[in-house]
Amino acid sequence: MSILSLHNVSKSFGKTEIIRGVNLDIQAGERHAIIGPNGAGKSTLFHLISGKYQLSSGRITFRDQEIQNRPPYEIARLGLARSFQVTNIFPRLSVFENVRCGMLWQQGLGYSFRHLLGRQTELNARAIHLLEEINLADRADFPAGELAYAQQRALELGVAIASGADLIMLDEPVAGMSLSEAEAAVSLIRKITKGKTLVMVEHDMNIVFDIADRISVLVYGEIIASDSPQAVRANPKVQEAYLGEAALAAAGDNDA
Amino acid sequence: MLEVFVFSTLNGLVTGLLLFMLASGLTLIFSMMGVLNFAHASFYMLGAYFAYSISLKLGFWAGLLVAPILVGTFGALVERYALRRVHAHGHVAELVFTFGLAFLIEEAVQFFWGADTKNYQSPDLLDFPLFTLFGQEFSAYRGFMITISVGIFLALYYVLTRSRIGIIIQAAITHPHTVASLGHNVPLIFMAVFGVGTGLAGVAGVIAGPVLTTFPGMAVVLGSIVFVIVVIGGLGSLGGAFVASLMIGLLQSYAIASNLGMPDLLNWLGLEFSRDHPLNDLWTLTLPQIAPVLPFLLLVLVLIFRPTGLAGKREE
Amino acid sequence: MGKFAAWVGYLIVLLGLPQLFDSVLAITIFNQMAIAIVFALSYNMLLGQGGMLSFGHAVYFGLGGFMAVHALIMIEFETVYFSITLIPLVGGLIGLIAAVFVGSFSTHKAGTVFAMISLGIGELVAASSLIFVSFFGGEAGVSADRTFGPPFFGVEFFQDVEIYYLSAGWVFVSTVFMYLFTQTPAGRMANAVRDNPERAEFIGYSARRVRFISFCTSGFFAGVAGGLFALNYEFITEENLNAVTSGRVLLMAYIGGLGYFIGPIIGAVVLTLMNSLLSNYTELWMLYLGMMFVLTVLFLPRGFAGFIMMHQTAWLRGKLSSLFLPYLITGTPAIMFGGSILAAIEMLHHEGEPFGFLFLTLDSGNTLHWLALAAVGAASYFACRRSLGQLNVAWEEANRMDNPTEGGPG
Amino acid sequence: MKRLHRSITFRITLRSLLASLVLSFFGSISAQEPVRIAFIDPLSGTFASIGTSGLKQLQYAADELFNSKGGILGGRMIEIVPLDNKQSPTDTQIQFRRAVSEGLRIIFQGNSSAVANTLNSTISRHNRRNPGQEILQINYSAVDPILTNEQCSFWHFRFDAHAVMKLNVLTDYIAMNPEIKKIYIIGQDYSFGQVVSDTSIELLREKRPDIEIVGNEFHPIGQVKDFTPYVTKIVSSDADAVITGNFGADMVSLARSIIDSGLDIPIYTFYAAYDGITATLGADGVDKIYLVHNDAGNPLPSEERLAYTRNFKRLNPNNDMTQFRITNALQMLVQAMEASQSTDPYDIALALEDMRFTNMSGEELWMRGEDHQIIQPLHISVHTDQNIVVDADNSGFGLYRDFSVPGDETVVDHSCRMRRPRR
Repeated sequence: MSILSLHNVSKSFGKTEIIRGVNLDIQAGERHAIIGPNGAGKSTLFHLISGKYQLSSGRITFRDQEIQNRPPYEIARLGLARSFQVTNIFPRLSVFENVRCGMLWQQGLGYSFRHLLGRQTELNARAIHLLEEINLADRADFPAGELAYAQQRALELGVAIASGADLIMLDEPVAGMSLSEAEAAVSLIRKITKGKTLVMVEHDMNIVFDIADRISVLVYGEIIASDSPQAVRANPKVQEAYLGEAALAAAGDNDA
Repeated sequence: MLEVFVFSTLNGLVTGLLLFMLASGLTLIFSMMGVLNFAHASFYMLGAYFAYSISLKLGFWAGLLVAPILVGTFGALVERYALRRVHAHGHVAELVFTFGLAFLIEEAVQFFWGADTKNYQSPDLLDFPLFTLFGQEFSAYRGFMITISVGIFLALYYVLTRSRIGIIIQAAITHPHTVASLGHNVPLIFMAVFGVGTGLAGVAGVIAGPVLTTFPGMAVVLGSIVFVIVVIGGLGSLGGAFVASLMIGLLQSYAIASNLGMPDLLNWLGLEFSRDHPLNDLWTLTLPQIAPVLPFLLLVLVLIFRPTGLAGKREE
Repeated sequence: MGKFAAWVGYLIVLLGLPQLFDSVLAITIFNQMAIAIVFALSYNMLLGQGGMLSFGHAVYFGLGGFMAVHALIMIEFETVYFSITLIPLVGGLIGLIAAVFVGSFSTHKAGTVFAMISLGIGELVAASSLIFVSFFGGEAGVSADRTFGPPFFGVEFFQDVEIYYLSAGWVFVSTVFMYLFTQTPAGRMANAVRDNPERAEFIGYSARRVRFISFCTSGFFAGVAGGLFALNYEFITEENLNAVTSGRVLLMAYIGGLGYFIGPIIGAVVLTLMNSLLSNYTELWMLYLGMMFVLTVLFLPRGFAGFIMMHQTAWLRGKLSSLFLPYLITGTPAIMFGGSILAAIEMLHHEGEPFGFLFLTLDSGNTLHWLALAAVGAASYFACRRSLGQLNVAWEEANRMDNPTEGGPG
Repeated sequence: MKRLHRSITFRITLRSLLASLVLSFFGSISAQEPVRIAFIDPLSGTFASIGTSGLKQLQYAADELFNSKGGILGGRMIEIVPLDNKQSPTDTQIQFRRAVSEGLRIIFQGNSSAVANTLNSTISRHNRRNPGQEILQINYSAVDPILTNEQCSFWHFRFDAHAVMKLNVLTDYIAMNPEIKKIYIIGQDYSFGQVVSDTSIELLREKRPDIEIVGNEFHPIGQVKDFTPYVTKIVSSDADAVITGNFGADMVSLARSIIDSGLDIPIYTFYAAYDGITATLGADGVDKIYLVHNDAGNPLPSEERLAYTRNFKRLNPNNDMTQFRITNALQMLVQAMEASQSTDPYDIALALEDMRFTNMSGEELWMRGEDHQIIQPLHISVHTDQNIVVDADNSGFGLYRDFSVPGDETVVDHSCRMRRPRR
């Protein structure tokens, strides 16, 4: 059963068409990677799904609800969470507050000004638990902006999954990390996305082929293949368009 | 009626062009540094006071020459030693700093020059009517004001579009990081632009001082209007600022000239209210009465419906 | 438990002040402080907690105050019948209504757009207040008499000190509620939106709605402050909703320290004292206020509260006392330097006439005075410069991390 | 709360009891303690120069006329206590309470009708609530008619003619000039501006029905950058004269714009002299600015007056004696104290009521008891540099008296229904 579907999604900036009629189905529970050369529009695609950008045309459904062109917060409330390629946390809030804020909406607290956060024992325990999972428990009271880079990336993940969303979209979660940091991050991703649907954009092919159940290849705004890792690897079109140079790119440069 | 129209247009032009001299500097500064300089009109006031003091000793023309340079230098120093320091704490801190600076400059002006109005006079050379139309004189000094403003606009336009430094500035506006990586000294450019921007405000002060009276409140009167212009014109757009300046100048001038008001509207609608009506103040409102605050109304409307302003591309 | 003790202490200070100083003047100043505290705290909700820089916060204070005065008039003419102790609530509701209306379109964006809308609204309301005379009373404002309401447990509020206790109660309750607000989901998300509105949207919160809630709450408490103003002064004029008042509350919050809950309280107290006491010693107090503000923005970006909180680490380590001597060594010449600058300014101001400065009598006509002043100024400047090194060393020592990876709150 | 309240009341009573005991004790032995008078006006901020100038004049009057001659009431000095209100009603309240807490019972205040109005109602409330500790308001300059009409108070005395009285004289003067057929009225959009507009229309209609009001304009106070657009309207209206109640920068800018446009018509006004205005108008304003005021101006009417003014100028070279009514007010106040042998506001007020006084200029002054409004001769002076003995702003320009009206002809009716406290 597909949890997220894109139908003919297009996006233009001025006259430049960045995404050209993408069709994509994400199955519930799968780990789906989107790969593609620089400038293929992977991040743009993420922004379209998560509501940051408006579609030029097309339709996106999440759990059979149309979500295209709805504001990000509505989409997030439906259970679609995402992380960002460039660390995007709340720098002056403490690490603990960062993840707790990520949990508030799904906890049903909404915009309440009748509940005191200090009294939400269960919520606070869950936030601490999540911090333990992402190995930041000992940094709980630090302003997030003062963390080391890898820790900020971990927090970025933590904020994304805090809501307990079913669909988690990660935009280059290990970009800029050292090898050992990346390994730790990958196992963290595995651990915290257990039982959920994962969509990720990643440049590091080792990680992609390691984690993903299915891979879609985005080239110049079009999906040219969407299949199992083996099938994608074998696909001549993909090889031509992307994998040949991917070995070079795999060291982890950034998507523009 | 025609005479009122003609003179209103002329008056609007004079005000509009004067406003543009302030707005152009403010826009330049905003485009470069992303900060709205709340104290911009204070530099305008400093221009007038410096020129006044100089004119007492050396005459008006020396003031016109020296005062803007003094103001520009002061502006550059403020950028170098204060604003740059605050920059690290973000835009809100910068805005708050310039707000405090405006406050401080007003107090300092009162300290050095006193709180009363200054007898700053236009030069005798320009003390004749340029022409007389329908029995009203248009003074040569006002013609001079128009000339200077237009001259500055043209010079600015030329420098920004034709000269090398202009091209660097234009590039720095849109891609500051790229310009820095090309080896240009961006902090120096910032300082220079701030100096030039405030210097332009100084010129405006020098030439406006004799007509609009030189007193410690002159910055406040103009300050927020210039803000309004820059915002309405679209933050960072010089062309937008030009259009908005003229628009505000003409709008106010025409609003004052018109005798329209709520009574006319009610008349037209066939409504009538007694003088005892609780909203009597509203029913008797006239356009000239509210002319000076019209720009603020426009500001709020523009920001609600088109936050990027008339010609602006980017928000914030 | 520490927090509870702090609140009890706050309450004791509020109620105890008139016992310590009970002149009419002292009570007047305390009343001003009470109003300023609520107003500045409400402003901090916008700027400090919510990241919205407003140049027109006096609108909600003023409208609340005007309606409160009108409510007092209605009580006097028996149009309505309720205790005047509830007047601040009237102000608050009006502030809230005004904020709901303005916030519905102004909270779309923070930053410059919000600041400019607030400026525009502020100017428009200030202009309207002079045009709509029947409500605002023109430049003379409207005045009322607070003593016509039903007595409150026998108190008829003839004296300012009675109003002070009433205000103190409102201040305490308002402070508690504003503090509690920061502890609610809405309050915490206001911080999140201030830090990063984009991310807040991706965790389910509309940044606009979050801002709107902060904005309205802030408007409510500004209105409460306006109501307190009405009770204390029994009149209100257009100056209470114009740009000067808006600027003053910005100064209070900023000088006190934006990021900290107690910052605005400190700012309100300091500015009120300056406004009502300093102005009696020097005509130049506004100049000094401007200088203080600019210097604060430049050197203490987190305000007085931030300066105090800087010592938290040293305090926790028990090393605060080790800073005392170094502060004294650098501080004394620094104060002397500041003092000689002030003396020079005063001498310029009092051209040709001797005047008292602290315990001295200075005369700008006396060259000797100038020379002495210059000598003191230069000497203290160099002493201050030279001793900065030892202060730095002591500071580093007091704050040194035992564990290098452990960063402290800066 | 109830107990708290009771304890406060108790403490207050005890304290005041003690205080009065102490006071009466010391009062009997130190008869020489000064008579302290509060001066509440702007001493810092935008309007500081006007307030400071007033303070110097009051201080001068006290020193020159009384302190240097052995004081009043058998040797007590007058001490002026300056209190800065920044021309803000709120700060006025604060300073009022400071005055109260320092035991000051007499307050001089003049600048801004808004301040005077709020001070007036504050004092009424205070005096009602604190019998025995009443405060007296000596208003030396605020001209809002309401203060001696609808809002008149037993505790308020005005030593300047109010706006309607002044306009009465001004319109008389205008009416005498047959060449004036069309008048343009422009003013700041607030109460004084409105009074000027309404009253002059009404009075002119009475006195010269043939005069046409060709414009009646209001502009926001302190917001106008450039008055030229207004002047354009004035020109096109073909007006022969302008009436305005503007003051401060709004006055200067308006006059300058009118003059700059080459419009050669008289401007009839109130506050177009001193404090930098005379110097700024300079030669351009000669014979164009006519203002109504209560001071005789040039030529000074008596030798005594001339010496008094010159001496002030010698002591304060950068100030002018702009408000001679301050001296009038102080002299009358002292006379009332001497007559009642008291410094209690109630006694002073009774003695001031219907007091007649001949001032240094030789003019007859009468403090009308019904509304506490001074009745005095009023004058119209013109801005010029001819025959100026005492100039303004050290500019060589000054005011030359052109027309005078004796006090009894300036009287206008009042609607005051004074509530007199009973003792």
